Amino acid sequence: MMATEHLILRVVAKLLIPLILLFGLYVQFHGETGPGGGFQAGVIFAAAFILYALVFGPENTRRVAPEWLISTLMAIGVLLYFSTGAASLLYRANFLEYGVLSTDFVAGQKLGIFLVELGVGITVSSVMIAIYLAFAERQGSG
Amino acid sequence: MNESWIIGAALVTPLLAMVGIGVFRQRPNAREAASLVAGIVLFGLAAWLVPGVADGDRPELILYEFLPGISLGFRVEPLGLGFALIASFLWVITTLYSIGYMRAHNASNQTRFYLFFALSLGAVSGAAFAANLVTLYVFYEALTLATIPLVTHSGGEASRRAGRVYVGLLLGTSLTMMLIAIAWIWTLTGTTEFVAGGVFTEGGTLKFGITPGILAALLVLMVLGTGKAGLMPFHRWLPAAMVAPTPVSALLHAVAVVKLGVFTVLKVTIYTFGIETLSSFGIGRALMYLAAFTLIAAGIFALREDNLKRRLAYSTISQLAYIVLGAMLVTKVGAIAGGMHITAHAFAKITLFFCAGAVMVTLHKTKVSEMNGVGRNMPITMTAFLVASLSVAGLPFTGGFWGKWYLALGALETDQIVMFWVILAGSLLSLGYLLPPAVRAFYGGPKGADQPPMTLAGEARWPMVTAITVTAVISVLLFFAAEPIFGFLDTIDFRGR
Amino acid sequence: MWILGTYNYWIFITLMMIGLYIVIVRGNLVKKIIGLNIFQSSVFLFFISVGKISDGTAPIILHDGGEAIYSNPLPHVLILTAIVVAVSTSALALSLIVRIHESYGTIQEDLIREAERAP
Amino acid sequence: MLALVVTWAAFAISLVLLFQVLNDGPIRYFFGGWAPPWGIEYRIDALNGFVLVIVGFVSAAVLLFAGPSVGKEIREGHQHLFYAMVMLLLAGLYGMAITGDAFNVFVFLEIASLASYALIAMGKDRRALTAAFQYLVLGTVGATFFLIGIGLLYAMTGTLNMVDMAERIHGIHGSRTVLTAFAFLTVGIALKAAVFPMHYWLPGAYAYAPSVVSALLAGTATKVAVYLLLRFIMIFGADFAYVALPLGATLTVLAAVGILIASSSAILQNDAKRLLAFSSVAHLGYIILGIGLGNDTGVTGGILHMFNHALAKGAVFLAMGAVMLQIGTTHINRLQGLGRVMPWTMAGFTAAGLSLIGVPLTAGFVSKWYIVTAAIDRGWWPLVLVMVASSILAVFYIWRIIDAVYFSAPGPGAENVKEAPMTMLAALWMLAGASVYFGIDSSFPASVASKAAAIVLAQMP
Amino acid sequence: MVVAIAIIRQRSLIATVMLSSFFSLLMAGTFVLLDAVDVAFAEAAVGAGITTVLLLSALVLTSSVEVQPLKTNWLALVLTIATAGVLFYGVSDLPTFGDAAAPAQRHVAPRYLEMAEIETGIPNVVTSVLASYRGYDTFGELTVVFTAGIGVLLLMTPGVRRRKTPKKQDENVT
Repeated sequence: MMATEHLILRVVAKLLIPLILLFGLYVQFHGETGPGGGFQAGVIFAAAFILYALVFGPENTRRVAPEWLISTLMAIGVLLYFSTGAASLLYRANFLEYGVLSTDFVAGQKLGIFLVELGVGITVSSVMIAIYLAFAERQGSG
Repeated sequence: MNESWIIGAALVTPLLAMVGIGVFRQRPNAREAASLVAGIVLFGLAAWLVPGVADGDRPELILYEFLPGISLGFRVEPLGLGFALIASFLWVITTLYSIGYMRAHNASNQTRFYLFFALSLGAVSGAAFAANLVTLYVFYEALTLATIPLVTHSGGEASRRAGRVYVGLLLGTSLTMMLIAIAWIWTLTGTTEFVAGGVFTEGGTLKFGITPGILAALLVLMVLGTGKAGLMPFHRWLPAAMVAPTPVSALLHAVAVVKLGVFTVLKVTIYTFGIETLSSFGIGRALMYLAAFTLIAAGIFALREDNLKRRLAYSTISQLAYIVLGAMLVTKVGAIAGGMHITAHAFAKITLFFCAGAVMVTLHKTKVSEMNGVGRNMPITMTAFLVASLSVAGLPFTGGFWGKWYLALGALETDQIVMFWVILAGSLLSLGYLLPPAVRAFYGGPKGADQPPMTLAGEARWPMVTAITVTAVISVLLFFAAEPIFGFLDTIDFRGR
Repeated sequence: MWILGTYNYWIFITLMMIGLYIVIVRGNLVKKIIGLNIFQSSVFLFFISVGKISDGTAPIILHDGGEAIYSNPLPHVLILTAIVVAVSTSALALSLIVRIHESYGTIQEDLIREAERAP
Repeated sequence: MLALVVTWAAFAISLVLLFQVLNDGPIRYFFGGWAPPWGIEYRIDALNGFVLVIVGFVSAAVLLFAGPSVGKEIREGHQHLFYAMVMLLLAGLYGMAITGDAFNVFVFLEIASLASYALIAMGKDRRALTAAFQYLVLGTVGATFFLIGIGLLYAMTGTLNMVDMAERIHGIHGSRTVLTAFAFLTVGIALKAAVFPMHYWLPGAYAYAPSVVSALLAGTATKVAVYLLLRFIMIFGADFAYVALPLGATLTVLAAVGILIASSSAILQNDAKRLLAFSSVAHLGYIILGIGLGNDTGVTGGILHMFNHALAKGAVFLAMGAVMLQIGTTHINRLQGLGRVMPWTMAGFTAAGLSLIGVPLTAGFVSKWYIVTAAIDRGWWPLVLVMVASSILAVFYIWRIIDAVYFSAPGPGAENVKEAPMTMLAALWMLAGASVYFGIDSSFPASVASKAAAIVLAQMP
Repeated sequence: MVVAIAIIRQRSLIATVMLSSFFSLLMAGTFVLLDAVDVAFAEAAVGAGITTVLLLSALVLTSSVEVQPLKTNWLALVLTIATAGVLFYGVSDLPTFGDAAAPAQRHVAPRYLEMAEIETGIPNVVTSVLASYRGYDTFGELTVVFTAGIGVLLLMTPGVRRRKTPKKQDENVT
């Protein structure tokens, strides 16, 4: 890849990426009190990987995030959401009725929302990565 | 009604026949036996109904609600019963004939042929007993579809083109005008039942705020929509369909299809519009003139046609015009005359087609100009041909006579002098185009080098000859049987109860 | 009065016009997508501005006891969803464009049409 | 195949739901247990219950069919993704049909749309790509219009729940905003439903998509869009839509023009699938016509035609799929003589084709009958003539195929063509047989349709 | 807005893309002004981030300069203006901007604002509404993303190597 010579770029990236990841996580879990949430977090998270891919090339990225992992994660996020919703069915409540997930209604809601947001985050980030990599590899291969 | 099961049986029989034919796919004898038996049974059933119907009871069979307020139902009345009788009887004869014909021709996939043959008969009997317009329409279309494979039986470019014309004209007319007419009648009157004396009037005055104009429009749509009646300008499918094997032409285009057309016209005139309604508002004149025109024009075409079958086809068109004319005279006599002419013409015309087929199979002659001397070769056939021609022309001592007689009477009764003359002219024309083949057959000696030397093939196979003789004889007998037929048709309830 | 009162809608409409115009006119497929984005985000703007309440604040409940006016959260939610949808759409569209470019060698509408006429 | 099981299950469920609805009124289901208008609800009445059944039935048949066809037309490594896509498409359609929340509709609309874009692009022909892209742009514009409409409505009513909306909207009918909202919704939906002026995307999309996809879309997607139209007519109130607005007139005029143009251009096509695609546009015209007539019979006919046309068109596209599988093309000249080598396929095609023409004893006749009588009732004779003319055209374009199939000598290499595999035939005959059966005994769909129509026209004066 | 117009005029696609990302940044800013912090966040992340990257990488794969000359398409112009006209007509009845008494503010929203924290224990109302009250929408949204993902894979990957995807994909459908 063209970026391999640019030492500074690589260093900066190496510094930056963990920060971005951290920020992503922060947004993910802080979404309840501050702005942000699963979706934004997912995008940011993906951004980190994309940056990595930009600098070090998609091949190396594949080593970090192999295809099967990504495409599995895509599904897992959705499934997490789905099963969170379905779980409440087990409590004879309606789909997505988190209140029942815990003894205390509010706590249940908290839990449910947390899980759901997590699911969103996972899927969004993995899809974004997958899409980007699809493009990037395309241009690698022709 | 206790006889209602008979109707059901009459409808089921052809289907059973189809099953049988399908089962005996491999064994021709059994196969054809199946369709013969079915025909006989059907005829028997119809005949069984005759006395009761003559006494004026109207067995009916309502299947189920087809569309809201419209049920798929059947009711037997003289006209339809007569039609069913003819059709089923001729089915037997034709099967007999076609056994000989198809084998002599050793035509391809005969099973398919017999299958659709039976199917179309089912459609005919359904239509004959139909109790309302929609049922009639359904079976009308069913017949069209069932006959397509028969018309295009031989395959190849010619029948392909024929098929186009056939479908185009028949489906075209019925899908457009007939369907609209029916739907319109439905929305206007809220019924499509066939009611004695028509559905439009109550004590001589129009109901539902219908104006005579609308009524006329409906009638025109209805009659023109019945493309099977072969009224000009929608007649072209008939000559085109002559590419079909002769038995098909014989049964379908001398009997089933076209007769269903005119039958529809008669039925509608009597039971939907009502003779009295029409006559009291003087509606139908235009159509009458159209019919007259068709009658003459088709006759002239026939004169100029050299291919025998096509000539017969045109003659059919012209004879159908008689029946439409009879209906459009909107008098009781006219209608009855139409009914009688249906019968007589059916037998006569089928004889003619049979003869043509026989000649074609044995001597491979299809042109009138080649008929010289055929008579010496096939006396029985050509005699039958002669008789039938006379009957078509309507000379006395043939069945065709009475129909035309009453037509003429009806014309005079409504002092339509023009129509009277038209009728006579029509008969003369038919003599003009039907006698030459017969005459040539007997007296025309082989002349001209272009004539192939006459091969002494002798008569056609026995089934064909039998069929021919039977129909010919009957078309003579009809002359003497006129009384009962008239009486029977007279029991049609023309006026509302 | 409403002319001033609804200036936000005016902005949104103008943006929308621009976006739509790009979509229809520009022969370049990528350009179309960008136009589409503008078009959509103008709609987002519209939704959000519907939810705005004058001198309200972001709908995150504060615990300083003060009774604050919050803007309407519902449109925000809807638009979050809508944005996601939009980005998904454009991703798909872009991949389509790439494929088109591979099989036609161009991403100009008119050129593509010519290519189709003579395949 | 898991997908198959899922679809059949879904179909069964939808049937059960429909009957339940028919017996004891609308079903409502609150997500997250939040009562509307705060939460999102599912709401099923006779109308969308019927639509669900349509989708379920067609998709069930199509997936039964899919196996070999997909195996041939889709690259090995993609098939599992392909099926996932189909599932997602169905999910979107079901969602659109079932949900009772305006914005939720938008979301599912997008699911379905994205899925269908991708699926169409799977076609072998490279033109599939451009067709898909065109569809994507138009579809997105349509969806965004839809979104604008919802936004305006929300701004006026402050709710997204359909029922709630319908209640709150009655006070403010006169308002220009509501009018505009209605306009935007209608245009947006019309784009998705390929109502005449906005149908450009459809022929290409149907013609170049993989056969399975064509059949699926033809049977379901546009129908669901039409359903949305009906649903929003309900929300605004039929009296408003038909009386206060010239909706009826507009729709019928568009529909009429659309029917004529589409049918006549169908005749000119040389590719069977493309021909059928145009005929789809024409038949959508019928449906819209029925709805536009705005009287009970008309709407019933329209809804009924949704069902019948879904069956028939699904069947013919499946037949074409079988042909595609066997001879690899659907160009009319290449179909010659197939009637002899693929009798069952072609018989099925013929049956469904007759239903498209509207021959009696096929389902097409019944719905056509309703619409024609409705038109005569309103005394709109031009429409009657349009219907008539178009059925003639239908005779022509269906006959073109039948003519090629039965009455022309088999083309080169036609003799070693084999009949389609059993499962495909079964699927094909499921649809074709149904479209014949419901022509002979139309009581079930007709009754449901009239119930649905009654719901739609509930507030008619 | 100026940016948007610039986009029309601009012919080099790279520049266009840059402009568009700048445009969405502006949008984000506007959203913040309109109290929609979450949305602003998302818009920034998506518009300025992902979309731009994707656009660029798409451009790398395709030609980056628009060869077609600029021509004004009057029909399109008329169409657009017509649409806009309808909208002007429409919005003229909308409650004035920021009006706290507008129906949109009165009917459903207040309940969220009052009850959300009590019912879900989450101060960020947007989050709670997103994930709980309208959780199903979000589920749908997620499915959209998922669909797009699969779609792109379907379109972009050569598809020769067998990828094992969890069969569960179907489950979220039923």
